Amino acid sequence: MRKLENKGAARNRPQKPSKTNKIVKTVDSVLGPGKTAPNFSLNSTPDQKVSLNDFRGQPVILAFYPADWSPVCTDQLSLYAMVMPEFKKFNAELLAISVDNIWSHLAFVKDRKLNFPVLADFEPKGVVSRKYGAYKEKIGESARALFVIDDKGIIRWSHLSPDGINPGADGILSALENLSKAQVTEKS
Amino acid sequence: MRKLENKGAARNRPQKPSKTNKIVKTVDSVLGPGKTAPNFSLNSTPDQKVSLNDFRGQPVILAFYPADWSPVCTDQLSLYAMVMPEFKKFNAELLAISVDNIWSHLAFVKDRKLNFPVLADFEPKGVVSRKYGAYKEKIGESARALFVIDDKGIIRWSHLSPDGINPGADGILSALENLSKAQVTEKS
Amino acid sequence: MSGTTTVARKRATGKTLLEPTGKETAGKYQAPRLEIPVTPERDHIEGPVNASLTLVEYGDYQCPYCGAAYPEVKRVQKELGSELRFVFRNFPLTNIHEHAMNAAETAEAASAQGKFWPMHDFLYEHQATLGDPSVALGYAKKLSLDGQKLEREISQHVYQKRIKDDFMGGVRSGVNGTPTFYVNGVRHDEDAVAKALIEALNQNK
Amino acid sequence: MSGTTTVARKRATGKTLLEPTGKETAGKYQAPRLEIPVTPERDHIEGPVNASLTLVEYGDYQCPYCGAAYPEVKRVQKELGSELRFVFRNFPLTNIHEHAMNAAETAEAASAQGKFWPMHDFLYEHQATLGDPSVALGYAKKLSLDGQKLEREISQHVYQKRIKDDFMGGVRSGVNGTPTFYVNGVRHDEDAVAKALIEALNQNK
Repeated sequence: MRKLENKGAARNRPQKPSKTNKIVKTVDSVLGPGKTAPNFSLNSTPDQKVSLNDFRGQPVILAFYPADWSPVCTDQLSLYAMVMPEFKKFNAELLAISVDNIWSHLAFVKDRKLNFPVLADFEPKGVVSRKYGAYKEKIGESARALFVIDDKGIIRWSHLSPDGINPGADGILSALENLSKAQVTEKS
Repeated sequence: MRKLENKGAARNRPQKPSKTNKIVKTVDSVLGPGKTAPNFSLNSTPDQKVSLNDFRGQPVILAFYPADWSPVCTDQLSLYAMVMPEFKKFNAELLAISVDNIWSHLAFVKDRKLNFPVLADFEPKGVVSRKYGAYKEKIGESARALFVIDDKGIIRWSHLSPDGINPGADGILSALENLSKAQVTEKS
Repeated sequence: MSGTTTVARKRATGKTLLEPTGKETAGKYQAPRLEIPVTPERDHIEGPVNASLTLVEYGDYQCPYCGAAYPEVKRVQKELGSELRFVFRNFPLTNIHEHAMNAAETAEAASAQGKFWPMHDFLYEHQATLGDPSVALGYAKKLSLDGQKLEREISQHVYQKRIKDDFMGGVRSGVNGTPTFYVNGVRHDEDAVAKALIEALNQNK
Repeated sequence: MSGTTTVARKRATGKTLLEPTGKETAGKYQAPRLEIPVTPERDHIEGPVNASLTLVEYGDYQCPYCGAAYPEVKRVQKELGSELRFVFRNFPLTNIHEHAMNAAETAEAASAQGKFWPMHDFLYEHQATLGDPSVALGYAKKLSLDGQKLEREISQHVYQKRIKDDFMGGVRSGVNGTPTFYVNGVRHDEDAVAKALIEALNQNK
């Protein structure tokens, strides 16, 4: 898919990256609902680290993605920046994670106007992505995988996108809704 | 040094990254003059690979560097883009190498207007940098190391910069000059 | 287990995902479906309202990929004629496209005066001028629209709620960038080119 | 072996580096030296020509770090008075600063009419206006310069060779960004702030 994306970008006329790859490789390793979300501590700026445990008590969305700067007009993260107000209605935090270095992340966040932390799973490369089963060993990048984690640190929904398919935000919103309903039920 | 660079960038008033780190750590492993330059093949675009051997018959400058997007007004690579015409007088090619992904490199090249290939030593991370002794295991980045390689693929000059000190282009130009003098002597 | 499977199962069964589902065979990928049905009273529809084929686009007037898709849609419409109804919904990416909201508001204001499609086409044919609102206003004049009303409605953001509703509906249907197309109610994950769209429309009847 | 050692040795002995030098002890880092000596006939010098201390700056009028260093240099000059001569040489990074060459040419053209330093100071005090050449030209008028001559010399790039010579001389001396300072002939690898510059100047007498 990457190759096709680049071809599109190289043409004079902009063309949306191809999404014709129909063969869906499923990875059995991505952590599923019910599992405790492994804690981690990664840099969000050169001076600051963010830990998953910092957000205990509220839902957390983890968005693993392959690479900063991949040439699509609207990438997944720009879309999430637009949908942030909806996530916030569920009091949810979004953390995006890739193996890129923190300087790349800072420039990327500025360029795409991202309004959530983007974490560097840089060294040892992909160590956190691996813990979530969201690492592609052959190409050395995080998979495009989503996790919704509840206020107690339990994974309640996960999703691994087929290669080259940007998952959108619908699955996350449904999961947050279900989570919120379940909590209401628990309390009543 | 990284931390200081960031502080500078964060202030309202721009301030040049500090270069006060006086303790110079020398690394004994960087390949020295006389050694054959290990060949490699790395992506310069998502579709194209560049091999060192492609440039046999002309001098090659290899510039390993730690990270795309580090926040300095003029980084080492922007300077080299300015000095390119001088390098070309010696028929030399410049190849820059870091562990960043190819999408980061493409965006970085565009942003800084770089006029030479920037190669991704991305996966396995740093494998080419290691071959040249130009890899920092602890932080998972290439060292800031320069090599001038002659037309037969032999390293004729190498330089490892102290942490946080941008080496400039003077050493490269002197090495190219010496190389060119030596070749004239050989021929006469 | 695969998250893909999870989603596929959810869409098929509506079952909640809050319990661990354990090991299971990976399912076939299913593209998201359009969650907001086409409503003639609300939607901008080009072609017969009761046509057998439906193409829905979520688009942003400033997005270059939407600009590139615009003539492709025209080709699809020409090829399929009265078999097709084409629906355009707003998905302005205001964080990266500073003129996208204003352009969407301009088209909606023109729509209030019965001229949605001419303005929609004009905006895509003049993407480079979006930074200068006087260009579209000049065109509105040519269309004999009430320019004062148009300008007032744009500046008072009369249609911004509608546009934002379009946007959130798109998000719920799995819009993942612009343009995103739905072919007979299923997200089109192939290229946004006439050939692929026509194939998908005919296949998915 | 360490490349640092190699360079240090080269600078100390002038020995060619073309043969392998084998294993040796890592040397102490030595900062590059100014390869182009200060020449009163050519250089822009502020302060007594024969002052005991010399500070050379390679600078770019559009670089924000040079703008930040400008008041620091003023502080150094105030502190050291007639002990110091300050030399400014051009290092316009034209690939990233589109107005840097024009600004350098403006200062050089003012220099031809005896007003280098007022124009140099003005440009650093008005960095944000560099995109509008009329601002500096207006100042030239205030300085009672021959505006026509100034504009002609800028547009004909009369001083571009001199500026490029400054640049290449800087490269050969190891300029590695802007601003780069040389304190009594040695590259200043510390911060470009008054305190560090004064310390280095006094230390290196």
